[in-house]
Amino acid sequence: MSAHGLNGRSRADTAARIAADIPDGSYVNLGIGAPELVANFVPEGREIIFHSENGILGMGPSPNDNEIDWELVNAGKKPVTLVPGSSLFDSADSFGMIRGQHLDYCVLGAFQVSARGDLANWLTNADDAIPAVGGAMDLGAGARNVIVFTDHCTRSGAPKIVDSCSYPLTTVGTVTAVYTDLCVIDITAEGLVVRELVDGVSFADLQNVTGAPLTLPS
Amino acid sequence: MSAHGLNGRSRADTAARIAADIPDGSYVNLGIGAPELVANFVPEGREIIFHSENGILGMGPSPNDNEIDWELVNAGKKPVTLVPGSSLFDSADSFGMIRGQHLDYCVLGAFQVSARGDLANWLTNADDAIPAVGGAMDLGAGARNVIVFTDHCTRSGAPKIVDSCSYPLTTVGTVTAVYTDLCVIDITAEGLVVRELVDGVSFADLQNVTGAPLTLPS
Amino acid sequence: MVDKLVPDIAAALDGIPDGATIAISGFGNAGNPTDLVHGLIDQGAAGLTVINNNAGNGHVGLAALLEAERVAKMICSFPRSRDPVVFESLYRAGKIALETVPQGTLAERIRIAGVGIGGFYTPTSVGTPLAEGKEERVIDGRRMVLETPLHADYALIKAWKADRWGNLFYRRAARNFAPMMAMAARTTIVQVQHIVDLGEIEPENVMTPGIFVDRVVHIPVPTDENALHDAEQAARKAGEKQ
Amino acid sequence: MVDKLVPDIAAALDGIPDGATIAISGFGNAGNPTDLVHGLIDQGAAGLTVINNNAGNGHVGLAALLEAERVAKMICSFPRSRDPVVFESLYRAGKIALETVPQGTLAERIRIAGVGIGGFYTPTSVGTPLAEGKEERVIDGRRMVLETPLHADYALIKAWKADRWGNLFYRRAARNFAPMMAMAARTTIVQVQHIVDLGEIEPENVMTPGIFVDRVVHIPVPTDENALHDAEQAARKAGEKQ
Repeated sequence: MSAHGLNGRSRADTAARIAADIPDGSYVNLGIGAPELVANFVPEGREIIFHSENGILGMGPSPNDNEIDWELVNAGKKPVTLVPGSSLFDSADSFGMIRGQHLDYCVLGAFQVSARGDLANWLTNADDAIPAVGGAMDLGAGARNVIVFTDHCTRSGAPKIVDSCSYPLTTVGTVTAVYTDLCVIDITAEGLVVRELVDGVSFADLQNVTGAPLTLPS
Repeated sequence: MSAHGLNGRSRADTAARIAADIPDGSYVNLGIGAPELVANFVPEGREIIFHSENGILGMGPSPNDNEIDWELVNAGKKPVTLVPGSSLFDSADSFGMIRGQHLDYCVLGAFQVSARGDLANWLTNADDAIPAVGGAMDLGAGARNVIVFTDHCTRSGAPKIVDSCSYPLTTVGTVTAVYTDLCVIDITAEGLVVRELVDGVSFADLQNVTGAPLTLPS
Repeated sequence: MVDKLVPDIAAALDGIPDGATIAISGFGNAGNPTDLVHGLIDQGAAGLTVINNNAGNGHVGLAALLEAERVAKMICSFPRSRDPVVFESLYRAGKIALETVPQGTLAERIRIAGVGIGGFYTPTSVGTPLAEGKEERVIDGRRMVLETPLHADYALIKAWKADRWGNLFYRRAARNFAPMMAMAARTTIVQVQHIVDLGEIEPENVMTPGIFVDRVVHIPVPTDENALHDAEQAARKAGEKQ
Repeated sequence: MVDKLVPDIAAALDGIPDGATIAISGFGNAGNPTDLVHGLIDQGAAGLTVINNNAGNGHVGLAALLEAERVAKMICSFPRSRDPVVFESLYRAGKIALETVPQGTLAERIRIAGVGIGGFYTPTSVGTPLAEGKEERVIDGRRMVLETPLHADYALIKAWKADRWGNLFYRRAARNFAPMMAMAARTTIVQVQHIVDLGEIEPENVMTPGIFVDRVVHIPVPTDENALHDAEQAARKAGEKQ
């Protein structure tokens, strides 16, 4: 049980839920951290092609210890492998793929997401925070579908889905869906639409721990 | 003897004169037509790397008839060869080399060149002229040294080196030197400076067939 | 499973509507997807805007598409060739529009359409008729004009090797405009001489990653446009003599 | 004869003045020219502006250059790492300036410096603190900001193979920023694991054509920055225990 007091699913289950929604043949970038879990849950029979913004398409799982190649790392600088059919390219081409809207999905973490799809995930308001953005703004602005994978609330129980982000923005209005331990929410022109609730959580429960108005699909 | 009535050198000799001025190790693009002759006169011992704007660096001479490969052509769409050390790339990268001022020299033909280094070499003023520019504007704007290789006068004897071009411009103020059947002229901040005259042609002769004021080096 | 191979040219060109913008790669014979272009004549789409470095040669390939009056507008750097009769006569008859773009600007305009950039400033064409009407500014002391992206609905390109993911390898000077066109087009259609297994093109040597490719058709022996042109000219001359 | 090989690191780095802007390639260990960076500490230039995706890790490589207080300004996308202590303490002490640039914008700003483009419009960073002060316009319905070229006086890069003309081949994910940095720098300096004969890198597979390269130094066994970091950390811990 988390700070919100509700009985949510595990991160692994949320990752699996995201993976279930990504169609066969998609080109997908997974952000560093929890989003990387999604790769572990690609349903049988689907071919998903993973992109890493440092210049890899067709990224495979982590290598065995005796197969580590430090010239083959992912965006988190950890060693990875290649699958047959992979390609390698420079950073300008890699971000060309991103900015040019060729990626079907990116999955990113979030500090906050707003009701209109603004994302804040790179910088806190702490006085001594050092601005480090990496590829987050490019991914958030460029992928066709920007999925946020996050706990529904912060560790102290504050909502992460809010009317308006209080943290500095990463992108404006580009998030398409949010997958949390409690629900799946689509961000539409009409606002936040709850597509799914996890078992045992009611709409009222969810609204209670969410900082912006929710609706159910019409 | 040409329309200007003076005893100039042959195109081959002008090409050789240009080649003599291109230092060892230069990256050079030769325009279609007469400029291509320059490649035949690289002095012994110099390694000049020829660029073709359709995506070749390290272009070699024409192939023998039995070695023609129509996937390996130059900017004039004629079959060429590669020398050891050559590289191949796409048109964006190729024109990146040009626009980014990485080429040491380009050699272009001209309808007209002005005293301030404007070049007109792509379009006449004929009513039915079809505008076809190819890579001329990119080369003229991008190469570090833009050499014009031209007959000193038109077939009808009109000067091609003029105060101001009457034909539509290719580039503004970028020509660095002009090599003709009669002379070598540097285009400087002070105007047209005659670096060399061919044997038997006087400065007065040259001024007589030139449409802009000439000076001698100070 | 990702499988971009289609059985034949008709399947490769399926759905191209009238009025589409088609980017066609190639520079001379190198990288020229002549079989797809001929297929497009059979396919029937008309009122097309075509992006190519040139505007056809003789009466074959792109020139044949033009001659069939399927093209409303050409965007190219050099609408001239050894034998430019088809384009020139259409142009002089007012039957085709022309946008002339410097070759490097053409390549970069296509590239930025593919990489999501909205415009760029370039020194090329400054002070010339091709800069007329374009926004100009001085950057680091150099006059520059603003150029805009050149998107395409379809790209028709030719490659040497492809796998089922659509990864491409081009031979020799066949690359030219193809990588940018593959990025800039909503649907990229490739004719390829060799279909290879996944992984057979070394990852480092993939020139166009499959993400930019939609349909691949295997044409092991592509039409040689130069040879076809020569044969066509010989036949024409023989006809004149009779 | 074109021969870009130089005998050693000192020759490779000769002439780098105080105040120079240095682009350093690499992403994690991949393509990281650690030996050149260590050489730059020995070489002595100070007051540098460094362009790199990150801002150093631990006390080795770029972090060591920072720790030697040779760098006045970092331009990077992500000044954080497993062990960011050096950059963070300098930054918090006001001893180093920082320009944070989104990673794709960083790559493209370096690229356009190399290809003679004066600026480009991108949707990345619109509406965020990193767009503050930047010209904004709406292009095809999308908000975009203007980004400028990022030139360098020197680039330090690492490649797998090079020939005497400076043609380069990078292995696996080592390519990252290197091709753009090689284009954007006035002088490009490469440490390379294998020197090969002209023509040994297939012309199609050359990733950085030699025209962009000035000096090549053969470092057959490059410093492994991860291993060095781990060893350095172990030694530090052992020291603390004594």
